[in-house]
Amino acid sequence: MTGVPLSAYLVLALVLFCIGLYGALVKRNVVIVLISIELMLNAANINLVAFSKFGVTPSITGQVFSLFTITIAAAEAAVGLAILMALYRNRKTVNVDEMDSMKH
Amino acid sequence: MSLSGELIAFLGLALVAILGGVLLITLTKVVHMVIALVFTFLSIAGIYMLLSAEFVAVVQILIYSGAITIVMLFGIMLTKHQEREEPSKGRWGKFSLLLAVAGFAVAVYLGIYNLHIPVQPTTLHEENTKQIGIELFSKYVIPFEVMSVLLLVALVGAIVLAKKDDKDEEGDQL
Amino acid sequence: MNVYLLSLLVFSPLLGIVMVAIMPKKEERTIKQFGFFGTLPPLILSLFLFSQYYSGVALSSFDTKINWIRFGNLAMYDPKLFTVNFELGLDGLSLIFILLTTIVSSLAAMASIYIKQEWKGYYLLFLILEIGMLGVFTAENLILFFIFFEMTLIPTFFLIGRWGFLEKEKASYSFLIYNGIGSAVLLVAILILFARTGTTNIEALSQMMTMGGVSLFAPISGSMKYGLCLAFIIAFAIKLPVFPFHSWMVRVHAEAPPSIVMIHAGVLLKIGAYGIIRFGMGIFPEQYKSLAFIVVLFGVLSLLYGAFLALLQTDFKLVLAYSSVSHMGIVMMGLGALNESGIQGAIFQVISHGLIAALLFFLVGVLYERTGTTMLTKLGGLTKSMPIFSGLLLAGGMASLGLPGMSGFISEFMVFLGLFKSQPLFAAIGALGLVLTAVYMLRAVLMITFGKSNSLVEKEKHDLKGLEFVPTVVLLGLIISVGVYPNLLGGPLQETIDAMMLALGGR
Amino acid sequence: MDWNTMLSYNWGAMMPEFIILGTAMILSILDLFWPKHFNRRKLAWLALTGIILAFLSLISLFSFETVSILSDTFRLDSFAKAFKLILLFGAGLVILLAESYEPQEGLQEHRGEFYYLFLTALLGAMIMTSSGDMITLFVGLELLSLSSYILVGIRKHNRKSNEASMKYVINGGISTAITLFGMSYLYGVTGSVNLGEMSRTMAAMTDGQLQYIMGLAFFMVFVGLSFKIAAAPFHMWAPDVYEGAPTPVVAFLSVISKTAGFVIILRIFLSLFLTAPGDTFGALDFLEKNNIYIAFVAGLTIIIGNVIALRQQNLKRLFAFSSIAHAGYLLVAVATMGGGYFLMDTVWFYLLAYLLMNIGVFAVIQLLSSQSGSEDISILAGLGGRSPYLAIAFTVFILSLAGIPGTTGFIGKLNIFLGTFITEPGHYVLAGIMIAGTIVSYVYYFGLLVQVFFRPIHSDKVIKIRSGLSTVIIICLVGTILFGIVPNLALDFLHNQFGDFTDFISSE
Amino acid sequence: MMENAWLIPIFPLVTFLVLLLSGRRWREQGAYIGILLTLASFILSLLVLIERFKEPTYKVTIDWLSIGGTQLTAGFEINQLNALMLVIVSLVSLLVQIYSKGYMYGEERFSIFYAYLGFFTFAMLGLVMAPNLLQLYFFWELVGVGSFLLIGFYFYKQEAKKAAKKAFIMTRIGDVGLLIGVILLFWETGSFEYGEIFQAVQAGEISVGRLTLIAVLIFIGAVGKSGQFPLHTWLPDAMEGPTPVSALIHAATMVAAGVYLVATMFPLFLASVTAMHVVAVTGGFTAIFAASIALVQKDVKRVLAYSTISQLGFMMLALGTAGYVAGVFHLMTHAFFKALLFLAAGSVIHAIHTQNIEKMGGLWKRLNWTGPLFLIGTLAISGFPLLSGFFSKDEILMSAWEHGDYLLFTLAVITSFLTAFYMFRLFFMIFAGESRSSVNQVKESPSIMLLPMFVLALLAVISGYIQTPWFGTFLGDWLVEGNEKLLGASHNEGPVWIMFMAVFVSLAGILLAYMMYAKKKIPRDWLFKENSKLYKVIDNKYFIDEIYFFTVGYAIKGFSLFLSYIEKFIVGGLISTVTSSIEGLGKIGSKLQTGQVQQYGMIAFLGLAVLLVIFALTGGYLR
Repeated sequence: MTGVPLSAYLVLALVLFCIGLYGALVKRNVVIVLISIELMLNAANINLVAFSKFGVTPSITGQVFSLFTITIAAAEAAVGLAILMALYRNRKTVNVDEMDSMKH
Repeated sequence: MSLSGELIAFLGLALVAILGGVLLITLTKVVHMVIALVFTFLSIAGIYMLLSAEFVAVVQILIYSGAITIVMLFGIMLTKHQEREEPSKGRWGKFSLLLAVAGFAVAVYLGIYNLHIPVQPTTLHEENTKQIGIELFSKYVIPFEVMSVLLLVALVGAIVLAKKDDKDEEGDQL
Repeated sequence: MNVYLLSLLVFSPLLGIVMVAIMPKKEERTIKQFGFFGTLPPLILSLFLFSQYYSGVALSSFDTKINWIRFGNLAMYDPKLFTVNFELGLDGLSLIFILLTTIVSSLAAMASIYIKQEWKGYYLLFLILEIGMLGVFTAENLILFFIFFEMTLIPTFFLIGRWGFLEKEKASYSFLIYNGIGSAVLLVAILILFARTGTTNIEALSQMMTMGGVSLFAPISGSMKYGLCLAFIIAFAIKLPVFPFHSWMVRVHAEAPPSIVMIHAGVLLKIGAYGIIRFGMGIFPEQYKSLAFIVVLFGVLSLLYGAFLALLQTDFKLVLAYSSVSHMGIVMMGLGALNESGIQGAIFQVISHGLIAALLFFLVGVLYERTGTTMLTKLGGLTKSMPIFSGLLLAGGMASLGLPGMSGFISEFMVFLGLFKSQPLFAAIGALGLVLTAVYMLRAVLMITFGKSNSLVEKEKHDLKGLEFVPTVVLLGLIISVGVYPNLLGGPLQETIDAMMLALGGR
Repeated sequence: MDWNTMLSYNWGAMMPEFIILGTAMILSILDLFWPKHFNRRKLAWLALTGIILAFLSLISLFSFETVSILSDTFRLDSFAKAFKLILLFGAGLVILLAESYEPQEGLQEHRGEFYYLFLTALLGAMIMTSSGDMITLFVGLELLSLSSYILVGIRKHNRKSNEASMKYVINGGISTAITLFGMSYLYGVTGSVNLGEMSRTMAAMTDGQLQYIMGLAFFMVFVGLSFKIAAAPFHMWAPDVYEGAPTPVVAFLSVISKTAGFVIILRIFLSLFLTAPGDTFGALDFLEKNNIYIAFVAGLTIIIGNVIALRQQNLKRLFAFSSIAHAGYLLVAVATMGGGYFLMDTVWFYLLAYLLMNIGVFAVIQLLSSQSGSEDISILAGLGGRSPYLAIAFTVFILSLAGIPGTTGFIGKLNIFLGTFITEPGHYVLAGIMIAGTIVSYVYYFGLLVQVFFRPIHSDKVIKIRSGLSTVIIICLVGTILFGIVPNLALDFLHNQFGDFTDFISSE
Repeated sequence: MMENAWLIPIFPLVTFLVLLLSGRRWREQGAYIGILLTLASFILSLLVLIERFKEPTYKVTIDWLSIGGTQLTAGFEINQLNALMLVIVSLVSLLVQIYSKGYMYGEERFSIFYAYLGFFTFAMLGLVMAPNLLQLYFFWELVGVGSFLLIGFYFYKQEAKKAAKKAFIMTRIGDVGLLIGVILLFWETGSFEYGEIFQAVQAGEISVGRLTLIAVLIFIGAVGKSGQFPLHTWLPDAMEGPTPVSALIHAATMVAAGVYLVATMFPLFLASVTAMHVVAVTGGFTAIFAASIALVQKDVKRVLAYSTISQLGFMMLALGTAGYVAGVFHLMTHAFFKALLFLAAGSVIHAIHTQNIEKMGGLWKRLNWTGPLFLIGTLAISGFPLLSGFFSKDEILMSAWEHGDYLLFTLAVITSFLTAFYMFRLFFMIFAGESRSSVNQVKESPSIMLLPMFVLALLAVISGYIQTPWFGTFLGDWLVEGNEKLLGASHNEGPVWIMFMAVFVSLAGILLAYMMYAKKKIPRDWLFKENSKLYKVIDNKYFIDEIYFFTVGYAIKGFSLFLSYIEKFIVGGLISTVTSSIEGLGKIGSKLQTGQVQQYGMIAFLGLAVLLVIFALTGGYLR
């Protein structure tokens, strides 16, 4: 078969992961940082689903795993946003780099 | 399933996904970034379709493109910040990060670019949702239940943290 | 009874600890009395042991052994593997060190009358320190030894840092860091041995190292034996201390309260010598033999270095501190001589310096109490107002410079006797130190006691009195009795030294 | 799968988890419906009761043979029992700490949530100890993390707390993503998420490229989990988070969360990588070949933790770095695999020791800082004069942390060293770094004692200790000394109960 | 009686202890204790000496120190030499103590003085009785301490302090030499006992080179104690002590210990020609060297001190030229007349309260007893015929001539001349002419001071007759009895002209002094002026002290300073460098902790990337 090879999916996941990572570490806005993390998790999910089909022993487990991941990601996003709300109330900012009252 | 069709679909979806990601990084308006990412999430759902994971794809669309994006947008709205994101990171920081990302990517790429695992016929696309359901409720009961606790925690946590404390309001949302 | 005697001895200061602990904070007199009485049970027990020894009871009959810790779960190989027992034992060498400890501790407790504050904490730490010291000299395995060894560190740190002079905290930190490094090296060596052999019993180890036992795990290679031997030597050389590891000790001597320096110079430093004999020499005789050259070299270096620096000091405490460096150099020289005379001399030197340093630092305490200074330049002519003090100081100085009739002579003589046999060149260079010792000691003592009396000193006229005579007379008495009849100590040591010589390959 | 098969499993093995879960539920409901004026502090006792019950039920489970439920998604093996003991014990102490927690700005309205989030976090950790399934492990990990995020930020009117929580979420999210990315590759090369199956597949793996991917996955998982245990250079969040978080939460993070981190590291690494081939010839184990990387991280962690701690003036930050250093020591044991003989009991004992001494220290810090409203080192000044007993307890904890003999800390370190030296060639460099780090740590640990004993008293305020707190301090003190003097109590117990942890990897 | 000889040193020790413990309570009464106990010692020694005439050497030892299998012993031995020494020491000590009763009257620390005297006497007697080298060394140093204490008796005087210190340290240098020699000898012979050592030496077990080295080292000990060149500088300074002390220690006993040592170890020295030569040359040189300094000194005690050095040189010369008996003989006679001279000088000082001879003069009439007594001493030391010094000096000249060392012989003759000259210079400066003193009330000393001087004067006159060419060589015969092979002849027969020449030079010296200082016929600066360079050099004792100070003193001080810099910057700096670099590391580390969460993430991710890249470059399948 000469369908889309596994490595194509994996590379796509890798690229997305890197983009997510870059975004999470560079963007100033906390929302964007959080959403970048979501992107990273998504990349992992692509891997899981791809391996679920093209892996050594294909099985549905990968898809199940990815469902768990998605749920967790959602929960994390919710908590992250909630924390942002609390922070915003106190600090009136959403910029990551202004959170430096504790250092050294 | 036509081979070329699958390939074209994949290329298209991948292009959109990556483009969304790139836009996320390059755009300056926060809302635009989120919107750009919606495309990525959607195309990832498409990828899942290609990988015979219909149920995951649907969940992806519902949760990511739907729920999470909306929540994020709400977040953006509620925290009325200046809409523009100014680049602030130092050049060196960015450069070294890029270097690190490149290193990471190359190292991983070396492992996967010509990964040949013999493709085995699968039945994943047949009654995908049922398969998942069976798997979930026969093998993964415990994590599933833990998951429910986790969601509860997230719920409570979100409320506790995000709630406006006016002292008169009870936590009657629950 | 005999079986528990050692444990009783080691933990007997606990009685005092309890007594002091239940006292209210403010009861200065009672606390001081109890603190002193707390040092009596070990003293009495050790004297009892000594009398037992002289009445012919075998020292090995006091050995105690209780199962204690088993590391890992290797019972399938050998139930004894990685087992650490609580085992205490005694031989002539440790007997003498224990006597030294108990005597000096009691006298130092007496000298602690000058402590001005927080007596309770002081005596608690003091007694804990004594437990540690007693434990160090009776421990039969390395882990137990190390535990007691560290047990001496912590109270000393506080005793220096809390009750010392002006720069006490610096001194206590310095003490901590150097000794920390020393004990780290020691710990590594101990644990390598433990890990590779599965035992820490000193006797078993020395048998294994010399005869070559069967090791279940990775065996200890020859070069590693050298490394371990060297590690032991370095660890204890820091404790001793030997040039160039001495700067902590100088600070401690200068800053710690005199009563603690009595203990410190009198006993704690001696753990270094004890360790080198027990572990360096005892476990790795072969390797030690080929490293002896280095031991002697650093011994001579310390001797001369300490002596030269003592010449320049203007603080009496510092003179004594550098003199200790110098005298510990002599110990090293003796240990490196590799013959009976040298080793016995080194042990004698250890004991003798213990007594002499205790005496001198007691006098330093008195001096500071009376005049408020120990600076040589500010003192002078004390013979006029304090003749007894001056006489004792002179006697102490004379003892320190190795005057015959005092213990210092015997030890120095034996060390040089031994060293001239094995390393004549070093011995000849070291002999220069004997002259220098006389020079700096006399310089310091005479600056205090002779010459014109200083106006500052004139005000305080009262000489030694009352209780202050006890430590001085006892110490001086011991110094002289050892000096006049050295076989007093030589007897118990004979067996140990014979065993050591056998391991080192005969005379 | 029908109900019969479902019920045929020995669900009793999950009793502690059920109890914790149940307590958490009851607490949440009570918290919800109890009138607002009602003091939520009493809920702590309920939570404590739950933990004690769970602890007792865990002890009653010791007689059970290894239990595996639903293809290893839950395993009750020796490892799980041993480490759950520590988790529950620590959680009990932390709850007591939390009961006595009285921050200056108050914590009335969220005290209830505070307690049951503790319990859910604990549940996550417990799940992590006793699962042989990657999904369950991951979910447990996330349950723990998510609860922790909220706990850290629960003082939501405190800017530092918000900030700490935000930083924790961001760092935690990234680390989760990295871990998951690694796990996805592991799934890829084995086609399974069951650790036992994966281990068998990997052991038989000969394809070089797959092995390489496995290696990549190893690093990603390792790094992801290193965030959790705050190993350098993935530690940097820890000081900030510790500083901002409420003190009991810090105690929780530095002890229980860290324990959980090590548990999952051991679970995954020992199951998967111990038997996996290190090269195409299969001459070396993967871990044997690559433990240099763990050793490197361990060494770096020790150095960074200890060296930076020297400069800290804030107690919580200081102990953050201290706990980083201790993570380094533990990683030494992991890197050397305890020399092959000492791994499990070393890690277990050290975690126990660390639990006792660290919670003890945090109890004292909580007491002093809530009284003075400051977290600066100087609040310790003159403690020796103000409250000698508290000072002595604190001293014992510090000495134990510094690894002075006569305390548990010493025996713990000794175990680690034994592991480093027993092999040929020994891990001398690592041991050297560790010992050097220990000496450096003397400086700041004793610096605290200098404050306690040598510095003049600032305030003469009588220190009031709540009974809960004093219980914690006494338990920790007794434990620290007891296991330091007679460590065989713990070690023999471990060996007698759990032997060599031979049932660690499922043999199905 | 000999078995009880151990009591001899014990008596003075008791004096020491009793007086020390009683403190200042007894004041002058303390003297009686000292005198009585020393008297007991003296009587006992006398009895022992008498017994020793008939009986053989007596020796008792006990185990003292066991080193491994070797037992070192302690005990005592009574042989000819030390029996004689016992009497000399206890006698002089007794006399000095009696004398001091008067001399030290009114001193606040009177009984302490007697305690010190007792201690010194104890040590000296112990030294003499020692049966082995180790014990000898033991007491050798104790003697030094006794000397130290007594020199520093006036502790408040800066000079006394310095002198005491100097005395101790200079002799200590010698002691170290002795110690090394003793130790080396032990390893060569396996024993410290004289008998065994001499046996080994005779059996030729030791190579000559070794033997020479050992002998020279032992001799260095003697050089230090006996104030031989170059370690002589302490002795003149030691005159800072009370005068009776100078008489006892720095004339009669301790300084003679060096001679005694060489005499005791004589067989050892005999076995090495080089060593003998070293001894002889050192002695000879010291003799003339010290005599030359004595010529110009203005302090009465210093003149006597240099004279002592010179005379000790004589004794060494005798021993070095194999004149065992001569050396010992002179040691004995010198003990008497030099003690006499010092006591007499003390009497003068007591009377006139100055030591500067320029300020004396004309005392002959005022000090009716002291003057003649001083004269007897001066005559004896000058070798005036028929007095003790004449005989003993004769023996030395003979032995030097016999041995064939003509150069040394010449030196000795010149020294004899110089001795006579400077001693009479001293005598005339003090007693002749007009009084130059400001003190008008010059009183003769009390009888308690005069009595000992009488005894010594008597001995100074008659003690020579036990060894004369005319009435037999009783002393020599007895001394070498049984050991002829080891010790050499009992008497040196030399040409008769030597005796006449000796008489001549001595008389010439006296005459010259008389002309210069009594009659003033010859101007005092006829040979060289007081401001000439040579005079200055001699007056300043050849600048030996200064040379030591500028070379050895500065070298040591400089080296100490150098080491103190090492201490400060290298040894001390070592640890501070480490700590500060660790602290620096901490600083950098905590700087990285910027509070920027993304930076944390970056660093962490950098770490991951580094790990991965390293793994990729080195890892698994890529190889």
